[in-house]
Amino acid sequence: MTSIQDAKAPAGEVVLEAIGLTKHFPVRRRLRQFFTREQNAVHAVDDVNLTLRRGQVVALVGESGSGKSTVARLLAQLYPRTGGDIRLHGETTKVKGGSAFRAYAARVQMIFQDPFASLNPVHTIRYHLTRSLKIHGNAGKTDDDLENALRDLLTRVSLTPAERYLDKFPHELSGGQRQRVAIARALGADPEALLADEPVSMLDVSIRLGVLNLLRDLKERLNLAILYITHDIASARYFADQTLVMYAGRMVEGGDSETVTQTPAHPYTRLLIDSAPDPDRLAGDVNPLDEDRGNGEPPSLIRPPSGCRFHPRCPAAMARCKTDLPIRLEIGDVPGHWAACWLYDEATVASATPGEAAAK
Amino acid sequence: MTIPTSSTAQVIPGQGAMAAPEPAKPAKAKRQRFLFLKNKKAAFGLIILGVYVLFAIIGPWVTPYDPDARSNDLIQPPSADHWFGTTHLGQDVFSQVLDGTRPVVFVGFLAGTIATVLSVIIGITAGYLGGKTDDTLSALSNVFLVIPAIPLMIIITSILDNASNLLIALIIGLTSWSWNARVLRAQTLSLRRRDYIEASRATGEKTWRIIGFELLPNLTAVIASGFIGTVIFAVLSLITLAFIGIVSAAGWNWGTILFWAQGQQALAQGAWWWFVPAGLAIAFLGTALSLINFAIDEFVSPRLRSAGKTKLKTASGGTVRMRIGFTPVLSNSAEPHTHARAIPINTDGATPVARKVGN
Amino acid sequence: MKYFLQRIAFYLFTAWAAITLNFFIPRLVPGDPVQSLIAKFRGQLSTEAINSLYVLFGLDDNKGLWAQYVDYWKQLFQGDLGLSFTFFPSPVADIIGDALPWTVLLVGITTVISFLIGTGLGVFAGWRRGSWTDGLLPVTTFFSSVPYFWLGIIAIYLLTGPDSFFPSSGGFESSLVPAWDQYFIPSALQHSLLPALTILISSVSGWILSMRNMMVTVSSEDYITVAHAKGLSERRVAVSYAARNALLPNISGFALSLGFIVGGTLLVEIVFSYPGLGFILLQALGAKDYPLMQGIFLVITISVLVANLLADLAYLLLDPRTRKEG
Amino acid sequence: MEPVLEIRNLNVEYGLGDKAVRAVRDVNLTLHRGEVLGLAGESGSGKSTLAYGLTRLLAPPGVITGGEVVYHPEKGDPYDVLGLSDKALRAFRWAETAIVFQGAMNSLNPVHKISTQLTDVLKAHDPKMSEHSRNARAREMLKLVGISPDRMDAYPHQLSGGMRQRVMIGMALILQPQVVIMDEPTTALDVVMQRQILGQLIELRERLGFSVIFITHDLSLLVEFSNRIAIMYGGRIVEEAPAATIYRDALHPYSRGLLSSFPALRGPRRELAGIPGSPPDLAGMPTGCSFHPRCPKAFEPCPTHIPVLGRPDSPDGAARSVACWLHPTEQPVG
Amino acid sequence: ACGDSPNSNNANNANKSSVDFLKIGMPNGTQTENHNPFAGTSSANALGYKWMIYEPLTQWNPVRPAEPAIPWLASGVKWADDYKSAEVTVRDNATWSDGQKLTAEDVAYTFNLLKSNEALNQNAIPFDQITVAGNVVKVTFKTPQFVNQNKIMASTPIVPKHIWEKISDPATDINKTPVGSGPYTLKSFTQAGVTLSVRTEGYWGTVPQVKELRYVSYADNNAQGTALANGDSEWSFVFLPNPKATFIDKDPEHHKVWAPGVLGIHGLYINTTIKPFDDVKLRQAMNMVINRTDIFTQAEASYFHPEIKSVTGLPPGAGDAFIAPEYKGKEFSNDVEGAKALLQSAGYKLNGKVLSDPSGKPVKIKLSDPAPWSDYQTSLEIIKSNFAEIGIEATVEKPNQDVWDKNVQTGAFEASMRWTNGGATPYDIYQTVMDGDLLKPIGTAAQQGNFGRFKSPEATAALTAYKNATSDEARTTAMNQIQKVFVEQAPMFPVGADNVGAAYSDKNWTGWPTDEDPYSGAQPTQPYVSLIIGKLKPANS
Ligand SMILES: Nc1ncnc2c1ncn2[C@@H]1O[C@H](COP(=O)(O)OP(=O)(O)OP(=O)(O)O)[C@@H](O)[C@H]1O
Ligand SMILES: Nc1ncnc2c1ncn2[C@@H]1O[C@H](COP(=O)(O)OP(=O)(O)OP(=O)(O)O)[C@@H](O)[C@H]1O
Ligand SMILES: [Mg+2]
Ligand SMILES: [Mg+2]
Ligand code: NI
Repeated sequence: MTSIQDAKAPAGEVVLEAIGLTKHFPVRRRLRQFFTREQNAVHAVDDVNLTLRRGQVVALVGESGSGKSTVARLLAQLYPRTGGDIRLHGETTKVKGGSAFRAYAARVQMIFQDPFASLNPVHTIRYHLTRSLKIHGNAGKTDDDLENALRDLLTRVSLTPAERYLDKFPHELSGGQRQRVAIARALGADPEALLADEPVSMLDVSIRLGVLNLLRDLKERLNLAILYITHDIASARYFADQTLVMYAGRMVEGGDSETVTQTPAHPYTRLLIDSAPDPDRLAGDVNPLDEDRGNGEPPSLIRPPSGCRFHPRCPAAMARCKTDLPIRLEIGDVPGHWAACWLYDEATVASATPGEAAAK
Repeated sequence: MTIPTSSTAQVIPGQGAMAAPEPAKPAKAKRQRFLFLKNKKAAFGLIILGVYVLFAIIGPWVTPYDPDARSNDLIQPPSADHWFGTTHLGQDVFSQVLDGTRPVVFVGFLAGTIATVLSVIIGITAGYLGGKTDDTLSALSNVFLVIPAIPLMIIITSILDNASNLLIALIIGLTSWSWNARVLRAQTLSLRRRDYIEASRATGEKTWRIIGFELLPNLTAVIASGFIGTVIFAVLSLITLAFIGIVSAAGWNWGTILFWAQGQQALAQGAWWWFVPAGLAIAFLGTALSLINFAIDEFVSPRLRSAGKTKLKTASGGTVRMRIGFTPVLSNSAEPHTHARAIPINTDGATPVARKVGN
Repeated sequence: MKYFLQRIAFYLFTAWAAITLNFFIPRLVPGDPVQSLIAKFRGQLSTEAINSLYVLFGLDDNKGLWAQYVDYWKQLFQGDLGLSFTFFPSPVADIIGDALPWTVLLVGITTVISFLIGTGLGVFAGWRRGSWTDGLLPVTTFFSSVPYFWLGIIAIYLLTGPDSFFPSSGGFESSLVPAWDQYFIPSALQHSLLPALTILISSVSGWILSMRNMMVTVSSEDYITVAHAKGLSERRVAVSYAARNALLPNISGFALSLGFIVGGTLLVEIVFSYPGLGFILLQALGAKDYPLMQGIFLVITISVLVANLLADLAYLLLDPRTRKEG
Repeated sequence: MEPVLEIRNLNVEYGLGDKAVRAVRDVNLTLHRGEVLGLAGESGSGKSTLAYGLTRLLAPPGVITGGEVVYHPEKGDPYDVLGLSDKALRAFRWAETAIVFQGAMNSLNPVHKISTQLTDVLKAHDPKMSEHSRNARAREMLKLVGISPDRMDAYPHQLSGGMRQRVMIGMALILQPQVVIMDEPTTALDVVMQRQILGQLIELRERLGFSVIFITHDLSLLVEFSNRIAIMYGGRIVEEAPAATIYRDALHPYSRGLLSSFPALRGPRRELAGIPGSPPDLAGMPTGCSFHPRCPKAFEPCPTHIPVLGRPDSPDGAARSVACWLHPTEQPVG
Repeated sequence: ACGDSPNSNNANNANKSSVDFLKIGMPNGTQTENHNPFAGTSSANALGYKWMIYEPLTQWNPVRPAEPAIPWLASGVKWADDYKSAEVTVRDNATWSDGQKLTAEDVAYTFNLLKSNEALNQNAIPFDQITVAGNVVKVTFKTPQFVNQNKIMASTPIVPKHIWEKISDPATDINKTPVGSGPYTLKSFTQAGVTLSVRTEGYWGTVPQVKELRYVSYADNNAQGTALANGDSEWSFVFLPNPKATFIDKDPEHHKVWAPGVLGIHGLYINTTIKPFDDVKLRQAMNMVINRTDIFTQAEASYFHPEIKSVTGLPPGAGDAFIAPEYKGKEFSNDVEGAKALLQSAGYKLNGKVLSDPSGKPVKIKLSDPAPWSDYQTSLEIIKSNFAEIGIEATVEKPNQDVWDKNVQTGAFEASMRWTNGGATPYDIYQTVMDGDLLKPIGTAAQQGNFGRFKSPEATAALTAYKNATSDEARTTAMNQIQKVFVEQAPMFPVGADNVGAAYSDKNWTGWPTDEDPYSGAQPTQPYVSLIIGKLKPANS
């Protein structure tokens, strides 16, 4: 497929790297658990590896509550991590606050999930952007410098003419405009990496498209490394170079976007892709997914299933899936495409009963 | 196959020739600013308050008599000479009420300010920082909440020789912040996890700036109504203390008037004019402040603001009452139409409508 | 559980701090019980009595403040609140025991009634917003700003008299002995009417206002629209959906106001000569009666803390969301 | 096809007088028995307003300023919903037309159990029903939407978002209404959950035979699940046609813009054109066709004359309607 | 259980047409049960019913202090000339309410009780030997007790030995079931009030016709005033502002106020150590301009503190007998012109409205009293305007009561309205103001008196002489000397007298003391109440 070649951007320098990133949120104990010694925790993120490169977009998809936002917040150092490592240009970083945090924030910026919630309703756009510029010393020396920097920012996110937007309050802007202000604010820090958490989920398709194009443009012009978190798999295909799939706090599949979306390997990814709405599957010939496939609730993250976390819902589950945590396995169709699934371990498949393996 | 992507210019709305001309901006801002005054409650409250503040400032200079001056008109009912009558010493009650406005307003607002500042500092810090700081500050405000305010004030004022109004305001202010601090802490706790606070942290703002510039403005309504509540509380406290003869700084306030009136059993003597005006003055001041408080609530909370409007004017001048759950229907006639013609509905379903239906 | 232990530790700390402050602050005031007694009698008590009073009150040996503080805690742990000076030699515990029921009954019941009526009217006014009920607001606002002792005095003047049904003072007819019988109870009720009405009138409006505002806020919630959409009767929507939810924030306010019963209404009891704790507290304050003051403060402290705890619990019970584990 | 709900010249305003926002303008729309009618359009184009306006559920300051909503019961004569008395309207609501709102968390009262909220509909509409049969019915509904009936006594917060949304759907169907209106019922859910719920809904519709008005931004979803689609812009319906027809051959430039704005998951990556310009301000709507400032094909009647929704002179014109000067209409709809 | 209700007999009471009880009120706040007659804090003391249960040895009429005492439990009291010992003959027909006979042993026991318990000995009487011989008790004292004679004989409640010797700590015992020799016994104590019922047998005197006494303690003056006006109280001692309007007019036929003065006064104490008030001339001038009539009518409601007219500061009536010959008929005259002349002669200058002292400094004075004492406050307001007439600028301060008390005791005040001690002779008054033995340096608390730091050896000597004198002549000489110093030095400006009167209603009961027949004081808390109650008759009989 030619499109794959095209979508693949030249591998740039690694900006931000997560290695074995883990986050557990402690849970308040119940009364009757007081005498038992266990301490419960939400296993929001477990052992996540992720690499952001200059000029590349990495998409992170997965079901609700699978830990996508948590990964972004961990990368932005907004949460302390339970385990693992975050490397900025190869250096381990752990910052909590103060100037170290600001220095980190200057290089890694986050765009929050909800454009309606992430702008302070009492401040003007000018205030939001000025702060971002000033904190990171990008405001210049004089008022004129600042004014120019502001205009520059707004122009970059295509909010022109700038003066029309500068003195507005967030509620006076449309969702798409707000989203772009949020992006402008992140750009004000002149970062190397941008963590965009569902930046378009609230917007209608036409506005959504505008924002995505903007991000793509920024990536290309400013050589940004972007993490793009979304529910909308189609947009991941359209917009990201790499796509990673998360399920219940773990990465289950990764690879370049076209491959992951067109030839998904992991059963969960397949379920995801199959579930995505498809206008070509027209009403009337609706083919509701067979009841037994992927049905059931997402797993509890307090007591995640043993072995592969997807196994209770997996149509192709084998005995080993219940006990052993699957490791990353190369699929082999396209370089870099991997899945954490025993189906791709030949030894396992061979030892499984024929019936089980056939489901593949 | 190469897929061309749309150009930015093409898809970003609001650009170039496609952008609709903006409506004149300043007019809108102005409208916003005076919206507060458009609220009838606010306007009324502010007018009353204005009168009080005016008399707090000029009161002592415009009193018709020296409020202390004795005369031979002992216990006279209201007359043209003495609008509110006289006391057992022949003092002019009206002058005393006027003269007494200043300390009441002064103590009320100063104490309100002190308590508000304290509650803001303590409540917000506790709520935002959490952890040990929160525990310590919460314990502190709980201690102040637990100690009964009026007795505490009585005790503290009696330490002081001849407490001045300033001191009394200080004492009231210092002992009455805890309730607001609690409220603010709770509010801050709920605000602190808002995305825009997290976002400003992610931008790299310093903690004090987040508290001062991101959180605080969002708490204006809570702070304002806390302030007004404390002012009312402070006024009532001052009056109470003066009434039981604890606060006794030289000069008049409404509590002192009530104290004298009660000491002389004004009502039993039939001298209602001595006792009633000061109490009414307090009640009206409180009412004015409460009205402003409502208005602030409604003004700041968009929910209450739109929900606060319960009547709409139609173009033809009629009014429509808004009801939650039953949207008013205006028929094409100008007649306001808030409920439809009553049509009994049968259990088996269909009821023809008075209006002709069908093609 | 750790949470509960933390809460308890927190409450204990607060209690300790409050009690300690309550111990020291009154002692910073100049004068002592004997001087106050002399001054109180203004000539009726000869200055020669001073020495005998010091001996009587046991104030003749000068103990340091710190030693007194230690003694106080020792006593407290033995459940001994000491002897009152004003009512020497009555034990503080007895005095409080006599007065507390009156306050709790009068102010407590009134607070409950006020809350119930206020909430009811608030629900009504909030639900029928825009109708004539809006006219209630200015009136209630006015009454909430009236100093209640002022109202009480006017009520006494206007409503009591030789032939009036309302007695002007006291908790019950003085010739009666407290007992649960057909003479005493009506008399006690009759005596409590006027003070209760005074408190009611000036406190009910607070509840009306806050309940109304909550109703207005809740009325615009989506689930109310859904309830309407479901075709439920107006009554059911108003009561079971709107009022039930609007009540939650008021519950904790109510619980806390129960804690302020003792400290909050000193003047009503004074104005009506009601034999309650607030009145006694004021006497104790004037007389430098440290043991009595401390005893009453202790009651207040405990009741506020218990009310706090109740507020926590009430929330836990009424709001299923807080019952969530995890 | 037989209509169940006919919306005629419906007008809804927020506020009255000069500052009024006309959110729904002269909308004519017919819902037929048993069909799924999709409603799409830009944010703020008035979709929710239309849905709420049908049964007079708009929050203040919404006012219905004109039009009628004619309901055709299964038996009996049609009547105007907007003309019902309060009592009759209460009886009509939910029994004939049920609504599933966007946020399920906010739609369920947090302090009442699921069971209470399910059964009180029954209690209100059929007071004679025994408590036992009410509970049985509630259980049945939960089973129907795939929730185990032993969750009856759960509180809303104890359920996941998907479960709550399904409870709402179950509740909507409990009285077997003729019309179910769904306002973005799955926006907050992930695709797996979304498909599960919609699949169930379609299946139930086939079994029970009610009609659905389905509002969403997600065009792919709409195209896949609905029979007919109406596109709204600036408070008006600008186009209305069978789903497949719209998807393949939209006539209105706005519909086309919408359809070319979403990426496809399968098949070749196609060009995404988007729609230039920004959504109109409802308080100060452009004259003429409200889309004309953004319309690439605008020509001289557009800025001055409002196009009427009518049958286009295309071959399949009988089954569709559009409001655009590019497609002069033969006869106005309605 | 209604049958055994303690209130069941109340139902019968209500139906009775004639009233056989008396409602007595005092504005003394909450009471707790304590019938200990020695405790100043007891309810028995605050409401005064201790004197209905316990009795003194003699009755003394404070309205006519010079009259001889009336024998009561003692059939006779004989003082030695030097007043260092007394022989008390105990009445032989008195019994305790438990039936036991009252004997001289009981009297001796009571005195011994005071002697051995400093806490009970409120008048600090220096008892020495107490011996019993038959029905005679002989008491000796360490110092002459002329000035205290009535405190010993007429103000000491006699208690039964057989009961009290079993009480471990008489100071803190609440004496739950009081057994006394008086005409009444305790019926019930509740928070609302105390009820006494009359003794049916064994009382030595005439049994009063009032069958029941109902005491109520009101929260404050206002509540008491309202109760009086309503008829809820028939007898009380309370300050009534404008008693005509608030009380008498409510029932002009029956509501009466009677307020005879006694030997105890109120006046403006001047701190004589502060310049320029150490100047006698200035003080005299100030004393001359105080408008006592205004104070009497406006601050004291024309009755409460009877106006002092005599320049000696002795109240009219009670004090008349003691006024020195040279001051007989000399009265305060509110003489502004005279004061101005006096000041001028002493080197003061009045320019316009400002008086300057000889050194040229304007004369200013701070008057202070606690705010709650509204009659004092009113007095100060009046005094302030009086002083203004001679160019003295006065300011009124209202410190807290404790602060004020401390300031007065330590001498940290300029001028203050205060009371003096009272007694059977003017000695107590003058001692409080002038006794050099009580003089303390500024800064040290003078608890007993001489708050103005008045230093006068003559006065001190005269006071001592009076106290220790063994003959009436010596006493008269000393008293005249004391008065001379008081009038000439003006260490304090007397304003009004204490009164021992009452507000009462004779609707149900008549026979109250009046101006025409001032057979005793009328306060319901004083020892003479059993005397009054014995004279009350039903109004309609
Ligand atoms: N502060 C927190 N404390 C406890 N649990 C948390 C916290 N934040 C997130 N979680 C839990 O961690 C899990 C992952 O949450 P996260 O917000 O990262 O999911 P997500 O993939 O972003 O979901 P969505 O697509 O709905 O945004 C969820 O189960 C969530 O409940
Ligand atoms: N209370 C209100 N007051 C004034 N205008 C309102 C009010 N509520 C909604 N509107 C306006 O009415 C228009 C239609 O709103 P509506 O909610 O129906 O849009 P929608 O098509 O459902 O949009 P979305 O897709 O974002 O849900 C919007 O422009 C909105 O701004
Ligand atoms: Mg997320
Ligand atoms: Mg909507
Ligand atoms: Ni009508």
